[in-house]
Amino acid sequence: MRLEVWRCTLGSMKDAQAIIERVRRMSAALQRLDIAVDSAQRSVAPGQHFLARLTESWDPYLREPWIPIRQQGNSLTIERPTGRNYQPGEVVHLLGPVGKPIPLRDSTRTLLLIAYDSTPASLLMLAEQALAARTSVTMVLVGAAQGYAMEALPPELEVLRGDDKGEWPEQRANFGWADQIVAVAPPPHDVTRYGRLLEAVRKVRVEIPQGYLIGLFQPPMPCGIGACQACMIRCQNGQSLACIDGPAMDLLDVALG
Amino acid sequence: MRLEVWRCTLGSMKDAQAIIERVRRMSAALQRLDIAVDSAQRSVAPGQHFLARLTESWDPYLREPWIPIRQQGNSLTIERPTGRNYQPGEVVHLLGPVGKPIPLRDSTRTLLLIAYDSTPASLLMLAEQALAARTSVTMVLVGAAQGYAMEALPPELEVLRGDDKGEWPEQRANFGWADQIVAVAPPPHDVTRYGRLLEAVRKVRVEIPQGYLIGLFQPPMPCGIGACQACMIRCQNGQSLACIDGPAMDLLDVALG
Amino acid sequence: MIELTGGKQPLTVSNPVIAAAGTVGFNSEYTRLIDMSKLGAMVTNPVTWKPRRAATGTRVVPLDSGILVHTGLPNDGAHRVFRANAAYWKMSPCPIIVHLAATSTDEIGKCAKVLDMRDGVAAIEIGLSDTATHRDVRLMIAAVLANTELPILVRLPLYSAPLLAAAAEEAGAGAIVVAAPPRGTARDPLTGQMIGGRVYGPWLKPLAIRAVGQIVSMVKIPVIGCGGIHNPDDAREFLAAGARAVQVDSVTWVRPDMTEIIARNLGGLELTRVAGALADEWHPGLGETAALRSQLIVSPPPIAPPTDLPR
Amino acid sequence: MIELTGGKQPLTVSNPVIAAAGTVGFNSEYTRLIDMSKLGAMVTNPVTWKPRRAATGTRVVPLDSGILVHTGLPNDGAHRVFRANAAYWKMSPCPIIVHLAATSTDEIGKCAKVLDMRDGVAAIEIGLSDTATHRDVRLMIAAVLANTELPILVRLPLYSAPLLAAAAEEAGAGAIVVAAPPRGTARDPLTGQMIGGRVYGPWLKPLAIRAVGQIVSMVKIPVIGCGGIHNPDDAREFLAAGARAVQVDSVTWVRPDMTEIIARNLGGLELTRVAGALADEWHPGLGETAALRSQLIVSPPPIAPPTDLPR
Ligand SMILES: Cc1cc2nc3c(=O)[nH]c(=O)nc-3n(C[C@H](O)[C@H](O)[C@H](O)COP(=O)(O)OP(=O)(O)OC[C@H]3O[C@@H](n4cnc5c(N)ncnc54)[C@H](O)[C@@H]3O)c2cc1C
Ligand SMILES: Cc1cc2nc3c(=O)[nH]c(=O)nc-3n(C[C@H](O)[C@H](O)[C@H](O)COP(=O)(O)OP(=O)(O)OC[C@H]3O[C@@H](n4cnc5c(N)ncnc54)[C@H](O)[C@@H]3O)c2cc1C
Ligand SMILES: Cc1cc2nc3c(=O)[nH]c(=O)nc-3n(C[C@H](O)[C@H](O)[C@H](O)COP(=O)(O)O)c2cc1C
Ligand SMILES: Cc1cc2nc3c(=O)[nH]c(=O)nc-3n(C[C@H](O)[C@H](O)[C@H](O)COP(=O)(O)O)c2cc1C
Ligand code: FES
Ligand code: FES
Repeated sequence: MRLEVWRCTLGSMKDAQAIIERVRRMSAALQRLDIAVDSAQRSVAPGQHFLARLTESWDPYLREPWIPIRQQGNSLTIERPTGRNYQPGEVVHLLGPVGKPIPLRDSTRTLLLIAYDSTPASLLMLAEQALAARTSVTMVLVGAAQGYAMEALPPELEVLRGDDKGEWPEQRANFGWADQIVAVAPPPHDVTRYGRLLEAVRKVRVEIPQGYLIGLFQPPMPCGIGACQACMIRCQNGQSLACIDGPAMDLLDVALG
Repeated sequence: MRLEVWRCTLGSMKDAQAIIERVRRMSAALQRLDIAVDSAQRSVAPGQHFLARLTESWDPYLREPWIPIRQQGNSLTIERPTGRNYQPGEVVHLLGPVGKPIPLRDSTRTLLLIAYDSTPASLLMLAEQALAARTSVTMVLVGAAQGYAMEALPPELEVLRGDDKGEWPEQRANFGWADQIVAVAPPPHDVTRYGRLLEAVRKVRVEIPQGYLIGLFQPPMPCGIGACQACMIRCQNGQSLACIDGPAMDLLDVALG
Repeated sequence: MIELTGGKQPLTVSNPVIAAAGTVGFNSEYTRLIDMSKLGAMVTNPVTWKPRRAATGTRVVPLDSGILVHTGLPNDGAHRVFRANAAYWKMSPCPIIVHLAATSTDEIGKCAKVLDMRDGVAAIEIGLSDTATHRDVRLMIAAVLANTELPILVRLPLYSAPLLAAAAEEAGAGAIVVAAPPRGTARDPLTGQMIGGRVYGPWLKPLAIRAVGQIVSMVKIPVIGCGGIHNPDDAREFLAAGARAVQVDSVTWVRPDMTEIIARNLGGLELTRVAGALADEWHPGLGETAALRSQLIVSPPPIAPPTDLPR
Repeated sequence: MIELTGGKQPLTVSNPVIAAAGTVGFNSEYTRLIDMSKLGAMVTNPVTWKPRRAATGTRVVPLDSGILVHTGLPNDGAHRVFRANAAYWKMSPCPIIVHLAATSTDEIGKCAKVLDMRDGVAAIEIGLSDTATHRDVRLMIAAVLANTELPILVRLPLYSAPLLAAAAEEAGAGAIVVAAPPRGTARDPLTGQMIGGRVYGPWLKPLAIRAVGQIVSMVKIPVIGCGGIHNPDDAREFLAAGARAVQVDSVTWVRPDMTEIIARNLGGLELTRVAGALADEWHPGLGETAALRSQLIVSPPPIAPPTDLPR
């Protein structure tokens, strides 16, 4: 279960400053920021994110989640909605990396990624790394996720579209084909979405192996470090913290009822 | 008492947007902003100021007092400390003009201005207008006010310096010479400062005429419009609001005890 | 129309948004910045029987996202206040609710009696001290009821509001205002002294809404929510929690336009959100500034401009 | 050293700055970001006798300048929590104060008994429900006292703290913590539902300081201030109001470095304010960045760098 990787990333958590180096508008709704980060924060893995603070003011109070979609040299690329203007040269406080890497199984050669009603940003780094390792990757954009800018996706990626109910024509075929599935659905509908997904997969695969069906949990995280207990996920067997044990959870372990 | 002037400026109070057009650093501690203002806010008189809001955030909450030191065409010049960076193009919400013009007497040919422990900004517009009307103007910078950048003062102005106790060598001569005196002292020491000033002037002038000795009162103003009652000044005869009846008060009327 | 108070002669208002006591003065102060006719009513600053002078020393301390105010409830005493403001109250564009500070049963009763005979006063709001007990609530309300037929609102302190609400209803209050701003202590940056006073800010809202939620399940008379409302959504949260109407407080000082926007929004008068212009100010092209255009890209215009503009 | 509690076996701490219950977890969570040895103590998250599951639904609502949190006090129950954290508590760089939620006298008594036998626990903090009465305060304290010799801190709810403080002292509390965060209600932007929970933010400070000021004049035992501290000056205001020590709450989540800065500042360990560096990190030239230089012009360096750096 790549425990050593997790240990080491846990150890590298830091609250450091980063500088915005470049701001690119990707679409009406999206912009991408290249930021120069502290060396300890460079080694971020797919699934991990940062909690960012841009102001000395207490309003807004909470840090915002910044999800890296690419890492290159000193710099990370972050995807943000276009609501706020960022300036090159602006300094941002980054706390992280938060959470554990998405546990991609060594045997995975065909990977199905599903983004429900949200930007697929938290799946992009995983997709690029998997493609680079010659894994076949299919991404399904479901519901509101269909509005995502196609140009912003890697060209090698097969992209499908699902309707608001979370269904798409190739669904059964995809479930049969995939060696592993990783889905992202935003709160508050994450548990509902994942429950339906598990049901749908069960119809195709009689036996679902441990670690096969992964859901990302991204509730608001006040602390990001396991202290405030606000990000708890109810599990079959106790409870887990999204910021420490997640965001990637084996959906067989989660209480999806 | 120029009641008609007051009426008309009261009537013109507005909450409008202005644009910062130019930012100049005057000294290590001071910068000046040229701002393009709404036509209703152009006719600001010496003594009046604006309450400015630069952010949509609620922290900081209160508006900050912006004191115009010059008016030219569409634009006002505002003096601010250097702590914050202002950008040309920045939009600012200005509420005002707040307060009444400083009531300069028609007979005044020699004017003494005294700035205690504070920037003389709120006296500068008065000084320039008086100089333009060929009035002789002397400005005394007392205590912390001595640090004010000389380059920022009009060259025709005679400038003297007073010590921390509020005294200066030419004091008695100045009090005898002046047709009118206008002083500014920041809270919380305004009442104490003005009390001592009144005492000192009494030693030179047996009879102090009404409207001769003016003090500016600049307490924090939550509303600037006479509603919150937080800016009250205790007077011999009841109470006055600094934002409505002030900032200029005849020191004979104020309870300086 | 909204029935703001219970009782025989209910006070009805046309808009659920009211300016809170202590924020808009006694008179026409804000008419220069706010169209007061858009508000449901305005509550005056507190009045006492005897004149009160302003507090000495520091009266304002800026807080993180808020403000501490310590005025000492200055006013010229009931007679002079009523006389000075009578003309405006009669012609006021919105109903006037006079706030009486509950200094003593005798004094508040006398204030009520004088008000009872005045035109232009729509209701009385009783303001209680922070340490008011059940008994104080009953006695103060009784003293006012004995002297006037005017509808009575009672503004309760935040901390004890759930404990006092039932007593206020039983004693005959027409409505309960939840809540008065709490008192706090903060250091004055100018003098270094610790200053006590009322505290205001957007963070008051969750505390007040909780109290509203508790109280609406206890009493049958209308509950008016008050505390930290800074935009139309804030006001709607109070209504969602069960409030019949709301009072807007300190935002009027720092963003006077917002008080009108809240009233217009809850009154269904906000039509041209995109350009931020008033319905009766809207004209084609109003929303075309660069700044506004950049916002449009994020969230497209929700509705087309109306072809028929209401007055 | 500071005597944090009265009584026979007072708890002494080396720094007046303590991490508040519910903010830093049960264990070493923050050691990665904060040098916990600089703190006077840390209070654990609340523990109950029986295990409690996390609340369902929304658990965080962002507020203007703050946050509403509704966790449901999740914990694995006293036995498992104590077992899982025993090793860290023994070697913790700062004293551990275990926060017990006052669910019932029986349960809290049993928790206290188990803790009494554990090494590494410096004191117990009792957390009361918002509706706790005098009687609850007395009974809960008695139940804990009957089962342990450990010093006892009692954290009182904000609204009722001045009413309950004397009862807590009489019942034998070693210190009073003023106050627990108040509860509020706010709309979850994601679901549109109204959510109730604890509310935190800098604006809590004036409310808590007022309560501290009231309570220090009522009781003789130490009062520990808590609520909205976000920088060293905030903490000093509590001390000025009469608090013996302070607990720092939600700032730890959003600016973890600030909690250490506050402790260092109040402990006299903040020496190189200008560069913002720690005393033991300082080296000549550290403060020479352009950004820092521009700040220097406004307020010149208050003190020269120390020649002898403390460890
Ligand atoms: C130099 C300059 C040039 C400008 N040129 C233009 C221009 O060409 N075209 C243009 O459209 N704007 C222009 N503006 C902006 C314009 O002046 C107004 O500020 C803008 O239309 C309103 O934006 P706001 O929401 O920030 O105003 P606010 O300050 O929020 O509101 C202004 C007034 O409208 C009311 N109001 C605001 N929103 C609502 C609402 N939703 N419902 C009911 N009432 C509401 C308020 O009560 C207030 O009285 C310019 C501004 C500046 C400084
Ligand atoms: C790209 C980049 C380059 C930089 N180059 C330089 C440089 O050349 N020289 C330079 O001086 N800075 C430089 N900085 C800033 C530097 O990294 C630190 O951020 C800065 O020294 C601390 O500033 P701060 O107060 O914002 O840090 P904070 O984030 O507030 O604090 C950083 C750490 O110091 C502790 N701390 C802060 N203040 C105090 C205090 N007063 N007492 C005790 N502990 C305290 C905190 O606990 C925290 O662990 C650079 C920053 C960036 C992003
Ligand atoms: C005798 C007395 C009567 C009070 N009546 C009122 C009142 O009518 N309305 C109110 O808002 N507050 C009232 N208060 C309590 C307030 O908490 C506070 O005193 C008032 O708002 C003035 O606060 P300030 O002097 O700090 O500005 C009263 C307080 C006292 C001492
Ligand atoms: C049985 C019970 C015991 C409580 N004990 C505590 C306590 O020990 N500490 C505390 O901070 N709050 C306590 N509280 C009251 C708090 O207001 C609140 O319930 C707690 O902080 C959890 O809030 P949340 O579920 O909204 O996060 C208690 C509440 C209940 C119902
Ligand atoms: S965000 Fe605080 S415990 Fe996970
Ligand atoms: S600032 Fe509000 S009355 Fe003067």
